Order: sequence, then C-alpha cells, then structure tokens
Amino acid sequence: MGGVLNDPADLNHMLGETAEAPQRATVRGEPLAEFPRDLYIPPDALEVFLETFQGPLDLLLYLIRRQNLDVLDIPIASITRQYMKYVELMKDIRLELAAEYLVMAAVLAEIKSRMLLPRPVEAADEEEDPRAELVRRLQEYERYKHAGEDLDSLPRIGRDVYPAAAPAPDIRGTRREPEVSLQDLLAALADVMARAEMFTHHHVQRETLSVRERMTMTLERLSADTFIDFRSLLNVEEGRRGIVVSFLAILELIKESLVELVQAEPFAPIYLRARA
Amino acid sequence: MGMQTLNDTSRAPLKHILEAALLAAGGALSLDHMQTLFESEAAPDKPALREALAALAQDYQGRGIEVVEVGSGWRIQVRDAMAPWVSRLWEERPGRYSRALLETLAIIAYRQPVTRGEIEEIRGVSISTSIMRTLQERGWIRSVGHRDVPGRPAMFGTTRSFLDHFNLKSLDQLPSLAELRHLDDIHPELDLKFPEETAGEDAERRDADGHRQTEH
Amino acid sequence: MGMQTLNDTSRAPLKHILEAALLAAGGALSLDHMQTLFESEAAPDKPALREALAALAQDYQGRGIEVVEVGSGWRIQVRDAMAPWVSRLWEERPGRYSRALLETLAIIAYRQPVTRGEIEEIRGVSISTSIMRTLQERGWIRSVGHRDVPGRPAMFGTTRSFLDHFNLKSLDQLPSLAELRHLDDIHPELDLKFPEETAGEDAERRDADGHRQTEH
Repeated sequence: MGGVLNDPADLNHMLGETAEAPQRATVRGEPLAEFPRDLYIPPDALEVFLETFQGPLDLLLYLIRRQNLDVLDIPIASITRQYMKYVELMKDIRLELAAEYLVMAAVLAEIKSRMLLPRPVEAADEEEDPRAELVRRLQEYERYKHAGEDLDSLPRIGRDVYPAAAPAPDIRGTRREPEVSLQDLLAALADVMARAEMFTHHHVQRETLSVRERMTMTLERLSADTFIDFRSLLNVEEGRRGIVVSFLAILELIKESLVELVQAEPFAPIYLRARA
Repeated sequence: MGMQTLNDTSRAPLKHILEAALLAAGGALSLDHMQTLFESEAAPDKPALREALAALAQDYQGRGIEVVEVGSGWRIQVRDAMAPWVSRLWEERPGRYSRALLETLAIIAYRQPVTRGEIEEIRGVSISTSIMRTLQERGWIRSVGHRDVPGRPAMFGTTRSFLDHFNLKSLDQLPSLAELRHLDDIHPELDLKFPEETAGEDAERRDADGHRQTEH
Repeated sequence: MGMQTLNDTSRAPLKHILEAALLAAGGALSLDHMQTLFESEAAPDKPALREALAALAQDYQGRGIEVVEVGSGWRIQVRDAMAPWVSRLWEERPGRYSRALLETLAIIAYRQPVTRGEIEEIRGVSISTSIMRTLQERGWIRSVGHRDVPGRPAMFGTTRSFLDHFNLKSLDQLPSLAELRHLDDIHPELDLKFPEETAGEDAERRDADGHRQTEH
C-alpha cells in the first residue's frame, strides 16, 4: 500500500466487522445480516470510504484479500453479502454512492443466481464459470493497482531525486537569424515573376543584371554634394567588359534620372553627382 | 555572432562544457540538444559526447552528484546518499499522489495508447477530469491520437518528462506487471489437461507477452 | 525514506555534501541555511563550512563552474567563459522568413536600384515596413539614394553581405530570369559558377529539362 490512505481496518472497525467475519452465525447458509443499529458513523465517513476504496473492484479485492481468499475461487455468496453490507451502510448514512457500486451489486447478484442453477454435467466443461468475467476484471484491476503502488515507490523528482542546477551567466538569449538558401530566394523570385508575367518580356537578362549591380555600386559612390569625375567610375583594370558594364550602368542611371551629369565644355571632364 | 568564434574546445574540455550546460539547464539534455550548443562545424559527434559524459561520470565517482541517462537525455543529479542532507533544504515535504492518480498513470504507462474510457473500464470507476488535466499539465501524459471508434476518443500515452520525473531511461525499466491467472489454474492436480489445452494456454501467455511489448 | 539519522560526514566529505546541496538548491545558500541540513549536534561550524567551500572552489579550478559568495550566501554558478555554449541553451530557434520577404529580396536583387513602390508594383501587393526593416537589419539591402520623383522614395540595392551570405562573387552569378523558368533544375552548386562555365551546362540542363517534362 502506498500508505496514502487510512488503513481500511479503521473503516472495518467502524463497520463492526472483523477479519473473522465469515465465521459469523449463518441461517441456511446465509449469514445473519445484522448491523449494530447504534453504529457511530463519523461525519467524514464519506471521505474515508471514498479514499479507502477506489471503486467497487477495489472494495471487492479488499474483501477477498483480507480473508486470504484466492481471487480465482471467490465464495460468491459470502462476498456478495459482505459487499452489500457496505453498500447498504453507505445508503443508510445517505452517502451519494457512485453508480458503479450499485452496478456491481447487480452483477454480483446475477453471478450468485447463475451459480445456484444446476448445470448438466456434460455442459459444465464448455459453459464458462459465471465468475470468470468478474475474476478477469478483478485481476486486471489488481495488477494496475499494484503497478500504481510500484510507480509510487519509484524514486521521483522532488521526493527522492534532486536534479543539479547552477545559475548561468546573465546573457541575453542570442537570436539566431533564419537561414535562407539561394534556392529559397530563387523560388520566391520565380513565383513573383510568374505572377507579374515578367517572363514574357525578356528585358531583364544576365547582362543587365551586372549593369543593375553596377548601378547600385555607382550610386553608392555618388553623393548629392560633390561631383565625381566620370572617369574615376571606370576601372581600367576590369578590362573592356567591366568598362562597358560601368558605362551602361551610368547611362541607365542617367536615363532613370538618378544622376546628374555636368560637362563644362565639349571634351572637358564629365562629372556626376546624385540627384538631390 | 562575434563571440561564437570562441567555441574553442581546445581550451575548454568537452566534458566541462557539457557539465556547465547540464547544470545551467538544470535538467536533462538530449545529445541532439548538446550538439546545438556548438557551431555546426565544431559540433562533436555523438560518440564524442557519450565519451565526455562517461568521463564526467568518472570524475563524479565518490562525489555527491552523478550523471544519469533518463528519458529525454542526460542530467546531473544528486546521489541518493546525499538525500539525508539535501532533503532538508525544503521545509515542506513533497506532496503525495492520490491512488486514483497513480493508478490512472500506471494504466496509461503500461497500456498506452489508451483512452479514458478504457482506463475507466479497468478501474471500474469514472476518472475525474481533474486527474487527466493534472497529468497533462505536468507533462507526463499527452494525447497521441484518436481511437477509430464512435466518438473518436483521444488516446493517451506517457511522455519523456514522465520518464524523467520517475528517473527512468525507458518504459522497459518499469517494474513488470503481475501476470494474469486463469480460473483453471486453481486446481492443477485435478486438471489433467489435453495437450491442445495446454498449448492454448501457452499461446495465451505468449499473447500477454506480446501485448507487453506493444506497450513499450 | 529510511535515511541515516547519523548524518555521517566521515563517509561523505563536507565539501561534497555542500556541493550536492548547492546544486540541488540551484541558487545561493547562506551558511546558516547550510547548517540546518545537519543534525544539530553534527552541524559544522561556520569556519568549517568556509573551509569546505574553499576546498570546493579549489576543485573547480579550470572547470566550467565556480563557487562564489553573493549577497545571500554562497552559490555554484557557471563561469562566464562558458557563455558561448551555455547561452545557446535558451537561444530561440531560428525562424523562417516569409514568402513576402524572400520575394522582396529577390526583386531588389534583380531590379536594383528599386524603390519600395516599384517592388509593390511587381508583387501586386503592398510591402510591410517590417520586411524592409528586417532586410536592412540583416544587412542584405541598403538605401542607395532617392528616386527623383514626387516623394523622393528611397531606392534599395543589395549589399556585399548579401553576396557573402549566398556565397556569390557578384550578382552575375545569379541565374538569369529566363533560367528561373527552369528553376527545378538549378542546383545550388551550379549557381556558384561563372557564366562561362554554366553556358555549357545550361544546354545540358535544358536537355534534362526537356526530358523531365516529357515524363510529367
């Protein structure tokens, strides 16, 4: 027992029962169902009862176990009588007994009556013992009742296990930036381009991409305040192709009115600045 | 991310990094989680992590703490032998769990996936909603799907946190369930059975075993 | 729990009891509090506690943890040097960028310099300020000037960080829009090549593409 509850024996005393209950006087094999009329019922009887027994199966198991009976060979008449005594008592003190207890009472009565029916000898083998289903349920419940007790005895955090912890330096949780692959980026572009139906106009080619890039780079070097010598934007080391790209970029910038071009006189140096 | 370039395990031994991380976490860390503490190219592989954890466990020999593996990974915890002192840190005794809660949790642990209706059938009483809620709030059980029957009731199973809480590495480590016996078993001396019958019983017993395995 | 009533520190060195208690507490313990962990007659005096803590501090030399005295007592804490790894324990998982953000970035890459209004025109929907801010904070785009139209809207272009992130030497290495129609066949490793190199493969890719299309 997990020791969660008051000993069922307490309740037993309360009910005037003893472990020797089966040895009490019987009439025609049926025990005298006598209750002490003046039995004192403590006000917290409901809690005691409900906490002591998890349900009809638990109560039955208790009745069986305290008499050292084998669950496989339940004296159904005697157990039913004892069970009913508890149920009657609970009714007497007007506890709102869970419906499951009453259902079990009916089940027990049914088994009892089937046990009394004479069975043909030949049929006895095939016909299942009327108690079989109850026995199965009792065992099934009992194994999990024990499993629950086992679980309770496992070491657990807070009671037996103390995880070790140490404060860490006070650091802001660094935020990791999302990863983006080129694939993601291109897929996004393909989508938006398809939507914008831009594939139909082939006006953006690889060539213009490098021009576009150069436009950005050129704009970065320009300011609205100072003029820059056009020639300084052309890097001879880039070779012919590089110069052409730069030149196209500048033309495009002029076309888009992004830069201002100034030439004092023909053949004089050309100066550029960003449009203010 | 400038500081991360310092992830230099040549200066800090791996076992000491793991010790610091486990203590900072204050609970179990999986090997996968441990790997994320490193720059991807510097992340130790799992054998290396296991080796470092073993070395740490070795260092802790004869000390008041130990490295253990539980459901969701590895953690550092206080040794049993220290309980007399450590348990006095808190004035309040840890609460007890009700039988209803323990039995419900046991049924879920051993019979998962299992519906609330099935639990009620085994216990023979209805299960209060608060018990199911408590178990879920503690993160010990979770809904793992729905049974394909009318009403499509949720099926429940236990979590890694459940294993962590009860100091278990896997469900295998739960104590085994009591075996079910059959009515015929009570008078063995009278049961001069035919081979077919015994075979049938064996099969049933194997069934029960097979059942256990699906539970794990 | 059947714990020793003896609190026998002869078997468990005081420093190991304190280590276990401090780690179980996960925070600072005062010397007074430490004394309450022992049976009153077995409680070590404060000099003994200080001595044990000093011994523990000595043991932690070169490790990732340390014993320090703070306002409310003594505690074991993770050393600052472990921050690069330990800080990642609480790191937010990297999120994902929205489709809108990626499209915006792609349009800027291909159409730079471009204003927000122009991007909106291409996408057909307005662009939230947070997208533009995120891209700028990430250092992938920057304002490169203002378009000389009413309102003088900022024009955006991509940065060197953008190229670095995508492992590009220049924008030339991005596939042309025409190639994007066959995006499924573009493999990242091909994208990194120079136009001259890809020219031959382009043909191959188109071949393969035609082949794939007959399969569909």
